[in-house]
Amino acid sequence: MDILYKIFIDPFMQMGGAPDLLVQTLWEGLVAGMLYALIALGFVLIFKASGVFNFAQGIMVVFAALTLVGVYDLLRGAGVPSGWLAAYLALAIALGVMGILAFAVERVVLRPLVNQPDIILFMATFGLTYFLIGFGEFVFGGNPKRMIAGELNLPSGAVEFKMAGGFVAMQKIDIAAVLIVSVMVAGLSFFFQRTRIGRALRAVADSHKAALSVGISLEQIWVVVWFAAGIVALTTGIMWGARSEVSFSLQIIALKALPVLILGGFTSIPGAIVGGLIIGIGEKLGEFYWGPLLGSGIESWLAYFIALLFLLFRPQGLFGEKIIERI
Amino acid sequence: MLYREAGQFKTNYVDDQAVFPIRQDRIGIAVILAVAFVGIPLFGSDFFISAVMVPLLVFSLAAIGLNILTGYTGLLSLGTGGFMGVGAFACYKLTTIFPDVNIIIWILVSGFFSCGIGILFGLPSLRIKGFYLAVATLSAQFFLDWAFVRIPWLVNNNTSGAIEVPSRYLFGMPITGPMAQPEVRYLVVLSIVALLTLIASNLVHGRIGRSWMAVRDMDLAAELIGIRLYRTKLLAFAVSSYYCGVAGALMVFLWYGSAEPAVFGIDQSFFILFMVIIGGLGSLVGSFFGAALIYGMPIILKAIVGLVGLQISPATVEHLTFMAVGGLIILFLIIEPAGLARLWQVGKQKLRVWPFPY
Amino acid sequence: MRAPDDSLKTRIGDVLLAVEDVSLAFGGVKAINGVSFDIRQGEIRAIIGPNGAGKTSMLNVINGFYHPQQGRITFKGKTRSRMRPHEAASGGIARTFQNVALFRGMSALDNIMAGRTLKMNVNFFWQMFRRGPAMREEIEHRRFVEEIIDFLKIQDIRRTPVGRLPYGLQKRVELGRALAMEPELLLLDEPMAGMNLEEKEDMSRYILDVNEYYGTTIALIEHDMGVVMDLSDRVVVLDHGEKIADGTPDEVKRNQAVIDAYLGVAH
Amino acid sequence: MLGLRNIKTTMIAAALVAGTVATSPPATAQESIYVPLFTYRTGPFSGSGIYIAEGMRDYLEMLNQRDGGIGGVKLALEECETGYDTKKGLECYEAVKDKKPVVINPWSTGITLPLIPRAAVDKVPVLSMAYGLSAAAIGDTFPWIFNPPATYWDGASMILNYIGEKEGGIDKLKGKTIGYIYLDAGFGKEPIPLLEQLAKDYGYTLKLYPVAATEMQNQSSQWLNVRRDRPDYMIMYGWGALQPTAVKEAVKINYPMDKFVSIWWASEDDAAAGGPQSKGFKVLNWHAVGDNLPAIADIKKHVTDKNLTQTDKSHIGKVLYNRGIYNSMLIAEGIRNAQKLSGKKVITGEDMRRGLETLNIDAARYKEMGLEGFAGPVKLTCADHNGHFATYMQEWDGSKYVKVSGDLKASMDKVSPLMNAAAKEYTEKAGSWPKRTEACDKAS
Repeated sequence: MDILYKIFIDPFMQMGGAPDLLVQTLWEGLVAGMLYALIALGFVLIFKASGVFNFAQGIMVVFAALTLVGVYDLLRGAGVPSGWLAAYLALAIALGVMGILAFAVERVVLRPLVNQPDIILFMATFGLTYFLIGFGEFVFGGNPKRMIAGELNLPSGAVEFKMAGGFVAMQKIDIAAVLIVSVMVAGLSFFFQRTRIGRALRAVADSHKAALSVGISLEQIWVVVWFAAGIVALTTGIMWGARSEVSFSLQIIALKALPVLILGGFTSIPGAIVGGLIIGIGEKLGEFYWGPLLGSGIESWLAYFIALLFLLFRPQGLFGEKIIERI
Repeated sequence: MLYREAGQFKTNYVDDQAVFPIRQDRIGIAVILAVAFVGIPLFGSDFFISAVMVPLLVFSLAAIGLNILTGYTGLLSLGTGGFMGVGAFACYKLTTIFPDVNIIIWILVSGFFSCGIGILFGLPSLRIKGFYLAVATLSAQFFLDWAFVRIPWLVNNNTSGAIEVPSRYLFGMPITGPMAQPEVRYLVVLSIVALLTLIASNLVHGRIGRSWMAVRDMDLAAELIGIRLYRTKLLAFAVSSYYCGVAGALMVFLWYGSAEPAVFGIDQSFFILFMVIIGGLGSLVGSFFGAALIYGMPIILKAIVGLVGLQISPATVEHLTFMAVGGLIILFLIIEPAGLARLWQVGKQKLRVWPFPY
Repeated sequence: MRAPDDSLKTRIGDVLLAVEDVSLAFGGVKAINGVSFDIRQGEIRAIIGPNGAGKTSMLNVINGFYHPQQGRITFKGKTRSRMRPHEAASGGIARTFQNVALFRGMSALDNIMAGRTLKMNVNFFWQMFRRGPAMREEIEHRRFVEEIIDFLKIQDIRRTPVGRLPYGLQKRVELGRALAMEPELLLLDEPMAGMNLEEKEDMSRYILDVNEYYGTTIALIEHDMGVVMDLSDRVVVLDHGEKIADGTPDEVKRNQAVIDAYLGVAH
Repeated sequence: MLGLRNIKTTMIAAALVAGTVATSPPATAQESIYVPLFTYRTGPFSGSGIYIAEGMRDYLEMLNQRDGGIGGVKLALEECETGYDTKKGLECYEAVKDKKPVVINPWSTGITLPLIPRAAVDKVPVLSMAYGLSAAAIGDTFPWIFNPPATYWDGASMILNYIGEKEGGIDKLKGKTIGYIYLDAGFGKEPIPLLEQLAKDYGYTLKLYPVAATEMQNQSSQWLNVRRDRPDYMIMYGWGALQPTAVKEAVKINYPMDKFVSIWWASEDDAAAGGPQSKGFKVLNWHAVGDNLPAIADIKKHVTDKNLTQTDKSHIGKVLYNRGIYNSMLIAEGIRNAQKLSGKKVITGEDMRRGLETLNIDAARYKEMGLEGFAGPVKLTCADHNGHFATYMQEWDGSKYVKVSGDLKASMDKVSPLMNAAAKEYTEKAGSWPKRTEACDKAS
């Protein structure tokens, strides 16, 4: 009976007893969820347009952030005064590097592997992951780096407000993250729905042959989506880097995007956001209110379990269409 | 000219159904076994035996396990590390509870525990396919990671939180623990790996293997010729996790000697997966090639750097290794998506018709 | 090409399989709507109709891959509301597919051997050692499979992975795999699609031989009307998921609804 | 136990006689002492590992350049990259084993554990400086393992004593809540039995906040829990990315930083991660920070200025860089001691073991080495391979660490029983653990 009480009653008593903590937990979940969603968004972009499940998205996040801070250090070394100028220059260069990466990936990895089964392309992105880890450490060193959030004029500090005898603190950087993610999602949705190249991307997603027949170049499209995923990765890297630091262990967190994708479906941009929020909020609530029952730390697998449970009831994900198997 | 099967006619189906129908292949296998069982223990240095051969065999076994699941049955798994861990922890519990039973028996039995866990996490595989299933196995990986750390009973409440391998003997000779000679450990590992490889080979060449591959290639058609998908997939999970479990137990007991739970992390799962990809999905010999390449390449790279006397820091070598492994994965996928095993076959085919191109 | 009428009477027996009032829908789209027909022991039964008529869906219902929302299926005297794939297979229904559904990574021999799976039952233990009963069983079934290989004249491609075979041969291997199941009812989904005339003639010969020598009941979907008329004993015509005709080839040929459906007259 | 090795020797000999080329270890022509350094400049923990690797190497390299080695014998230094990965660490061990290393520094608890039983067999002492298995401090049981100057249990006890001191007496801990945030692995879990024991003895409430290695950069839940439980003090046992993230999160929830105390692994970067608000963050330490010592000046003069290293000059004098120096200082003194004891110039692992066991570094010796005031005296004995020496508390002032306490001692009456029990348990579980046969030298 005691255990039933602890599972079904006590957590809700706690929520009611300290609403400020509940709100804070929800907020933390929202922020984490948005950041998971951002990583998932990178996956979705590439999957939508090229059918490639890009495992390297996680390392692209680290690589992009590392490039940003690494270039910033180099610029300072070269005599550019530290501050916003060097930071924005570094940002521009990092964007350029992500562009080159997209181009190189298309040339070296995707083009020779075109028409191979999905699984082969998926595994090629494993190769890319390893290569980027080695390359990133080789060029910028393996030591964790501080994100240049202040120099990029990202806000610091927190907004606090009183609530029911306690307080809720929202980090300005988190608020900025939520805003930026929202803007990016809106922008990407607009891009896919309203612009010519966006529609072309959707055409490619539906059928490569169809896209070719109306004169859309696959190569260009791939470069564009990988570059877009690179921008998303850079944004993720800045945001998550500002929360902790820029280091290679970030890529494990990127795996959290997988359950998000499962929930949201592999091709849906809004799905990534909703999935991210469910996972983010779910795991924070789970860890905070139910985690102590299992000795805490359940956050490391809770997200995957939520996704797994979900899959058993809806194998096609939240927004995916029911697949009718034909033979 | 040597590698030619002309003149070797099969007069009955027993011969024709043999795993190695060509005489030269059989001779080759015999030579390899002779070198492995006699040559290496006699002439290999300690470094070669303990730091090259033992790990290689252990990884090959794990790769065979994963290959049965991913290569033969087409079920992508990212939980290999976790399943290896189950085997290792089971073996530790068994040998500390029943210290008098020979450790080799426990190593072989420990696989059944990992088998059980494998079946449990394989249960969703009927409804879930492809990448989705990979996420299900990822949940196994992270859950098991957590459980290994969080359940102190698994390590007998050791303050170090790690498996501390006790000394165990076979015919009065220590085979685990610090006193065990590398050659002895190597021969034990080799015997187990050889036996399990033989069994795997028998399984994949018979009805069970055909069912696995049928499910992999076209699950709907497989179902319609009477193959029960669920049973077949679960059997693949069971056999695969058994192999991984035994590999895990071997790794800790005959190689590491002591292991923290972190050893069975997600990195281990990826590491084994790379071996399977590079070696060749759906090939047993490929599992050995893959293990040799992925595990051996960094060692060779280091050795080259040492030999040439290049003034490169070890860290740089490490970075280059990462780049090389990544680059090689991509390169192999481009050259031959079916992996080293396919290259090997092509090579043999070329040899068979040599000196003619076809 | 067809055997004379008197043999037809002795050859064809009782109803082997009957579908009654079967309806199948995906979401809101009706694929099959209240269709009934039967297949008699030993006959060659054709299912024809324009594209999207629900022919393949019908076969999928028969071997349990699709589950109809309504209707009954009677197979070998047992009536049920739906088949299960495994039940169908063990009951003796084999199948080939419109787009060849072979196990591409396996050799032709292994593909056909896979068709014997249901007949093989030596346990895991012996399989591990590939000795004793396991080996005896393997050899016994290999013999049976070799007969099929001889029958289909594909001896030389035994060891070739089927993915690398030309289309016509793939179709033949697929037929071999279905035959390996020793089926009582063989469902062929467009066995001659994409073949040239010579290949079609070969395939027709095989179908007739299977029917005659093994006494296997055959239900086939085919677009080539000439082939259908030559091969089949009775024809059922589907259009937009509904049955519009059922009878001997001659009767069907003269049916106005069939002519309309094929010529595209508006309903 | 005859067996294979003898047969093998015979076979190799036979093969040589027969004139066949056989594999033989490369002969070491030059007279030198081989000191392998296991380092990790890559991998998830490289943030801490790089500093240590640099400090460790630079100090020994400086001895080579300035003094021509130790006792006139050059040190053959070789780094082996472990990436903090047990698998690679073991590969490193096998690779260096045949080259007769005098000491192994695993620099990872995961690598230390498998080496503990092997050390006695392979006759190579293992120096796991303030990490690894705490119970290995008992020299009678673990003659080949050395872990000075303090164990993780000592650290926990010292932190509590410090807190007690601040509160005005250890009895003031009664009724307090103490939170413990840690890396959810062997290292982080080790102090828990002690903390729980002391919770009973001192009457405080212990709250645990484990952080999985995969979640190091995602700690908001743990710190929400901290906010709910409102512990009076927080203790941290972290490594790698865990530490800066924890400091940031602590700042985020407005946790009073002067009540946030870490074990000795937190670096300047970790403290700085929290920005100006992380002022007051406390870390244990046992040696000086900064580059204001003659020996470090020598490092600059003989090593870094001559570009004999890849050290980033801004790292010199940082906590973990100096930690590396300390580690190498122990090695160098061990070698010097061993040379004295054995009378040999080129010592073996066995000599090194004796040298470390009789290590005695007092203030005068520190001065001789050019490290005056660098750290407290170190004196090891056969029974005690750790020393349980005092440490001090340093506080982050926003730009550097400042010493804020006197000597902190561990309460050995609390630590010893646990340690003895752990050592006993370890040997019991090992099946057959050899009794100490190594003779005990008089301190030199």
